[in-house]
Amino acid sequence: MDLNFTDAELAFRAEVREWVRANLPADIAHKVRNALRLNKDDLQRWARILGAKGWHGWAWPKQFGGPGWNAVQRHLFEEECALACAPRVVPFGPVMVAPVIMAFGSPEQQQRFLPGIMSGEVWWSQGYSEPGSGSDLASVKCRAERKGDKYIVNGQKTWTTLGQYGDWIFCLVRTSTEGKPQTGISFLLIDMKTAGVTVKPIIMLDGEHEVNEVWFDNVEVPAENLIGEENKGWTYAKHLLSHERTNIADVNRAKRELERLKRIAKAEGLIDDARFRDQIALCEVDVVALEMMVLRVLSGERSGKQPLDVAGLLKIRGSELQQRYTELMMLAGGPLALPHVHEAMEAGWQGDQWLGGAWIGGATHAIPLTGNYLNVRKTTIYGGSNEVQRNIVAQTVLG
Amino acid sequence: MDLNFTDAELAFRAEVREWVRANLPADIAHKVRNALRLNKDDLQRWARILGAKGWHGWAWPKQFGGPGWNAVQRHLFEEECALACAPRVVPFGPVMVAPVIMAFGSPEQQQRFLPGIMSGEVWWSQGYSEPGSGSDLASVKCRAERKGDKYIVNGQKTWTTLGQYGDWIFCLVRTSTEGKPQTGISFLLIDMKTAGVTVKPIIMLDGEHEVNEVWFDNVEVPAENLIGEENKGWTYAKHLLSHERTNIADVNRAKRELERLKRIAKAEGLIDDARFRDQIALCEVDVVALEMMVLRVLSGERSGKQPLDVAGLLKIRGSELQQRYTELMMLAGGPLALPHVHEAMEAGWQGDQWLGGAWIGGATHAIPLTGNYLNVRKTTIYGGSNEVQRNIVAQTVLG
Amino acid sequence: MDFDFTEDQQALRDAVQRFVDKDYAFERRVQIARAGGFDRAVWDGLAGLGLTALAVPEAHGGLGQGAVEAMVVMEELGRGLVMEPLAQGALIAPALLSKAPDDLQAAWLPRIAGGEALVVLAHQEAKSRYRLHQVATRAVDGRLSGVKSLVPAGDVADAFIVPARVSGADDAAEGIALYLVERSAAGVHTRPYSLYDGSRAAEVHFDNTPARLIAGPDRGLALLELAADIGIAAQAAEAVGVMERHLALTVDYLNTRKQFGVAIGSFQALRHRTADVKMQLELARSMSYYATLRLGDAPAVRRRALSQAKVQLGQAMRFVGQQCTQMHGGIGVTDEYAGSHYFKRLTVMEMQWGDSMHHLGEVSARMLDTAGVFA
Amino acid sequence: MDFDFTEDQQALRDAVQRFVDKDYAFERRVQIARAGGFDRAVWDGLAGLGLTALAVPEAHGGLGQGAVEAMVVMEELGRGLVMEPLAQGALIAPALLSKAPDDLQAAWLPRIAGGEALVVLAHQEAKSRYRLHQVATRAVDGRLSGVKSLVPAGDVADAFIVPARVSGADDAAEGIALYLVERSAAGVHTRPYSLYDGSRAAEVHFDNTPARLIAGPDRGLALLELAADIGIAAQAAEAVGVMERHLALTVDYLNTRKQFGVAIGSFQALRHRTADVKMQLELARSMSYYATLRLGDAPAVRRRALSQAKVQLGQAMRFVGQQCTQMHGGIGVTDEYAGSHYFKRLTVMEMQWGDSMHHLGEVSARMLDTAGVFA
Repeated sequence: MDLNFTDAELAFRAEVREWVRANLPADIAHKVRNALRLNKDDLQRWARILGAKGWHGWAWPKQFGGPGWNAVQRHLFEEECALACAPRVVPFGPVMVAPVIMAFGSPEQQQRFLPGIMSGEVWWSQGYSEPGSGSDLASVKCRAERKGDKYIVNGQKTWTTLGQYGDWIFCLVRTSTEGKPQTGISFLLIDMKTAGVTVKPIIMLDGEHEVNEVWFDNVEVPAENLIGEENKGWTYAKHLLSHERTNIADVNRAKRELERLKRIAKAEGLIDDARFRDQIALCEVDVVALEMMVLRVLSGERSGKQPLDVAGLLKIRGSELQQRYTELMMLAGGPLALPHVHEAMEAGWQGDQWLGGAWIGGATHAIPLTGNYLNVRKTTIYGGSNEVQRNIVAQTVLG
Repeated sequence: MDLNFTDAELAFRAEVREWVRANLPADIAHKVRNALRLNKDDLQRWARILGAKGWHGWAWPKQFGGPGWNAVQRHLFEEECALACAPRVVPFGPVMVAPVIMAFGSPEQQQRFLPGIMSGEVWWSQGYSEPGSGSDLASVKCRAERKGDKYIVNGQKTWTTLGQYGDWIFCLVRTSTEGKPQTGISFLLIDMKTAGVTVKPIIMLDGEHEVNEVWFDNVEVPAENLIGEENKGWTYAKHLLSHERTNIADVNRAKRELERLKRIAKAEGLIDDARFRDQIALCEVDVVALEMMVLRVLSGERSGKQPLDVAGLLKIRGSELQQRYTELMMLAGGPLALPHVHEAMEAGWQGDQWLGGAWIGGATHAIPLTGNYLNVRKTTIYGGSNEVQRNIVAQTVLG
Repeated sequence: MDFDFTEDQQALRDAVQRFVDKDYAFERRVQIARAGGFDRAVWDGLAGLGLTALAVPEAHGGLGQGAVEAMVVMEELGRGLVMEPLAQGALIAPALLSKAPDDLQAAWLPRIAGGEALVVLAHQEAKSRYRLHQVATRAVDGRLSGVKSLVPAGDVADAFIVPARVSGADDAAEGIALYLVERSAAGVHTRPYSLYDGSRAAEVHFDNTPARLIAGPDRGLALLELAADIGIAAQAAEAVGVMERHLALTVDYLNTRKQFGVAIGSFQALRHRTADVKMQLELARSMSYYATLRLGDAPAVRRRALSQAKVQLGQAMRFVGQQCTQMHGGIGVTDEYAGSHYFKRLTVMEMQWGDSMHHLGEVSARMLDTAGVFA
Repeated sequence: MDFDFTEDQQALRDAVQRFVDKDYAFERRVQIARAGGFDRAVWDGLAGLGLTALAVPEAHGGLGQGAVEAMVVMEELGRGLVMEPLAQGALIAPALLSKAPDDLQAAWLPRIAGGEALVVLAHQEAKSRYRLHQVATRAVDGRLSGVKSLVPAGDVADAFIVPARVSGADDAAEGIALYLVERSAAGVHTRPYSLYDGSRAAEVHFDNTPARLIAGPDRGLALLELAADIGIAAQAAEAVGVMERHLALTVDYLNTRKQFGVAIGSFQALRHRTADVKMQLELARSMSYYATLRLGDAPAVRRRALSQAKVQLGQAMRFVGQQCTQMHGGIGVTDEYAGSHYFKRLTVMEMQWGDSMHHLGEVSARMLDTAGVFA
């Protein structure tokens, strides 16, 4: 047992750190550090920079053009990006659909789709959830009927994050109604510029446009865009879901945000208030415990000796911790965090329409705090709600 | 709406207060104030003192020899007793079986049993729970077979609180196995001195003997001891359960114990420790909120205008609050609360076998704290566990 | 000891409920929020119901009603998420102006009662957080200079009640007086914005602005504290209404929404959480009564009680808002769904008049040896 | 970064587990507790396994093993609720005596390794609560006077390591030295009692008792702090064992006990609570690793880490103990059932080496701008 990273790991970390700090645009880092609004250009610029280095698919094996890093290296890369205030990579391409294409796609599909994902040029969206499906993903209703060398797709997907920017979308579609709900599902890649695809915004409670409904009205999809076999999509989807949860604890971001919480508490004169400081200290302990749990998982993954099945625990704890520190930031902001000025979430906003500066009392740190708090309510709901996660954990403990 | 008691209510309170303070033996109050061990004599002395005044059945109507007080008066009486450090009246006689006898017993039974309950002479026990029944009280297995003018009782009851002192026990017994479990239950009064009745102690986790198993081996019970009709016992039991919960929040005791918590915190130098003091302050708020909820119920009972069905909420909140302040007292005691010296729970214990005084550092307040904490774990389990209470509350809200 | 409502109080509740149901349905509220969060027609409607006259003394054309009536009204406004600042204009302003010189009373109270004048308290400053005695705005020879933040409907109000400092450091307990300032006075500038709950507020700038004295530094802070306590009690009642409706929406959803083939309201984990929400609601309602019934007590008793109430209410608002949102799943976090607006209202309210941590500090500081309602 | 156990460590775990299963079954433990909470045969058995030699340097006949091996052992002892004070006698005492003058080392360390001598730390005083620097016991010319409380197995131990004050007020950080005192020395009186978990402790009275200096006031407190941190790490590991077994008992019960016709482990509310218990267990295990792996670091880093660990462990012990007890219903609060003894052990442990509130204060005081394992 050893808590410290090896010299090789430390050297790797130093290399990544140097590269990230040299290549992450300062304007983007500024937005992430202050939780301001990121636009498509910000996200895609960073994706392309990573892509040019071959790191946009940082978890990919070498045979598909990835760096072939092990679990610890991947973690170090993610940590360095988070601490340097890089935006989270939009996961739908490199983290979600790419592993499915690698595992189940044909060589032609791999050659056709993977390079555009790695380079950051092609923006992918996710078409899993449907209205009413909630955590019951197998209840897919969106139909795909085979007609010759095409599928005709009709139906609706929802909660499609950043789908307004999407070039392609991977969808679970129903190709059969026989047997159990899981057995008639297929995994289809759809060009979002195809006729009949409509993206409609869903405005969230923080007033932001982050997710969408995606409608399919007699959309023609070439049969060659089917991944693997017809009606086997559920198998591929489960493979994807297991990948989706790797970094679900998001502990690196928690470390960065706890630093932000302390900055805000200082600015508000709360850092020496024993009552508030105790709450930060409790978060501090939670972060260390969660990070240790993540490191245990990584160590087990690397050695293969003690595989830990704690994805559900990481999801529950990570999301609840994120909600807590975001809540504390809002409480630290106090009254100054209450105004909702949509344009103030833009970097460089000068607040010229305000009296006396860019924000009440010049406290620009307060601008996004309530919005951030409202935004992260979703994290205990999506990706399998925490209630579903507790069901899963209980199943492993109680049978 | 008015928060204050009427002049008449205040006068009533003053009268009760004066009487309780004049008649409650100081040695008993000392034990209650310091959470020391109460013995049978303590409990029965106080019961007889109340009985002589006609207040042992303080909730009884005048026709049965009670004072005929309304809900607010009953509350004031209970509060004055609690704040003066009177022991809780052992409820099985005056609070539990007496209302059943009044409502469903024959005039002969009423004349035979009620005076001994009111006077505090006859000690009653409860025979409801059975091994394995838990919160499913209707799963009664203890059999009573009618043979001529007698019932022959065989079976076992458990969790019989203070049953080691009992003269009589009221039991739910199975007189029929037909139909639903609820329909074959009868309500039987049994003299515990009858041949075949055996009481066996159950030692609880705090090392104390408070509850018992009661075994019945071919016990002959005169049929005249049956309350009401055969196989209607479940109806009577439900009536009893509704009475059992009236004072279930135990907020008067909470007020007294919060004062004790503050005394202990002072003695330990914690009262000015912001971190600990905050925890007391949170309890303080909880006590006020719970008391207001109790007062709302009383007001509604008295006026009949806005009956509040919140027995489940009172049970949940009261028991959780009790566990919390007892926990805080133990934490205030700290290391000094860890030794378990059985005889130290006796009042007047001099600790002569100790070096340097009756307790470590003379901190006699620390003696019962861990035992108290362990003891009250039961309060979220008995009387319908808090899980069952939440089921009931949810049923009223969700249907 | 009596918690029944009188028939008059019940009639008042019914009247407000009817108004809210009819004139403040969710779609209408969305329009008002989009238009900036304050609607003059709604204000007129509230005045038409007599609500702006509620707390104004009868001698000045008001109804001279008490705190219980205010509580009844606020509960119903909460249920409908009414954004117009009735507690400010119809409870706090009359309470403070009733302590003003007679001519000020005569000039303003009748117009408040009639709904013609909206007068609000402008006390929040950039550095004050929840500390009422932190006042940087200065009064020199009856003219004010400084900036007040988050003033409710600050750009449409007719006048402000302004705590300003006549002496001492910015955080001194002494030296705070209360002034009345008309929005039309020289040197007043306002800049409106929305809060996250859709309500309207403003920065209000005073630049050597002429003002009328309501109360000198001998009682300025005491009156400001009274105003805050009236605000807490009104907000507690309002929050009860908000939470009750949020729970009702959630119950509807749980009993309607099906997953894995059954109504999700059949899942025990959600049932128990619903019981916990009901618990918080009933504790909050109990403390709302307590806050209201302690408003008339001596300051030391009143302040302790109101802080106790805000601690309980703050905890309840957070728990109920978060859990009702969580139990809705995805739909609960969309702008389109009414429930998310109940959540946002609860979120904002917790940070008005002092959050739970602030008031826990007050309770801790004011703790006695005894405990309970009559401690 | 590596959290795998070596084969040797695994073998050590298996050996301790076999011993506990065979020689410390619940019925046996009940007998030991009734007899006072310390059994010499058990101590000899632990010595026979080499556990008393674990942390003693090889030069003194020990095994010279590290903190990870100690963690493995303590986890398994926790699983069996072993009451004999191995952490005290075999981890803390060797760590402190290794800093003593050579002749003391030579006199005691081999006997500790062989299990012949039980040496324990006697640091708790009536007024000290969790403050290590609060020391009223005085040392004058190498003779000690004072009273120490809650000394583990204090009436059967062969010697005590005693913090005593050579100068300064009772709560001064300076002026604390560490001494070795034999129980047989003049002026030593002991009085044993049980703790609520059944383990044995004693008041130990020193009256002008001759003592040998282990460490002078230049490093007495620093060594005492190290001892406490070794104690916290050992206890963290032990608690993981206790909690793991308490959860296992609960899972058995939930899957066996039927109510309303079904196993109560099918009720979702209890299933979710079980998931929450599992969460606390895994967080606690993570922090137990952290505590152990930070023991060798510089004092500032070590102390912060150990306090963080104790906060997490304290919360976990309370939650797991309370919830596992609650889920058992009535049987869980009886003396007869093993589960209640797991609960009591967890209860007592939370108040040893500083409770969660105490260590939260430490974490708060030692907080940096950065966060996380490598902050």
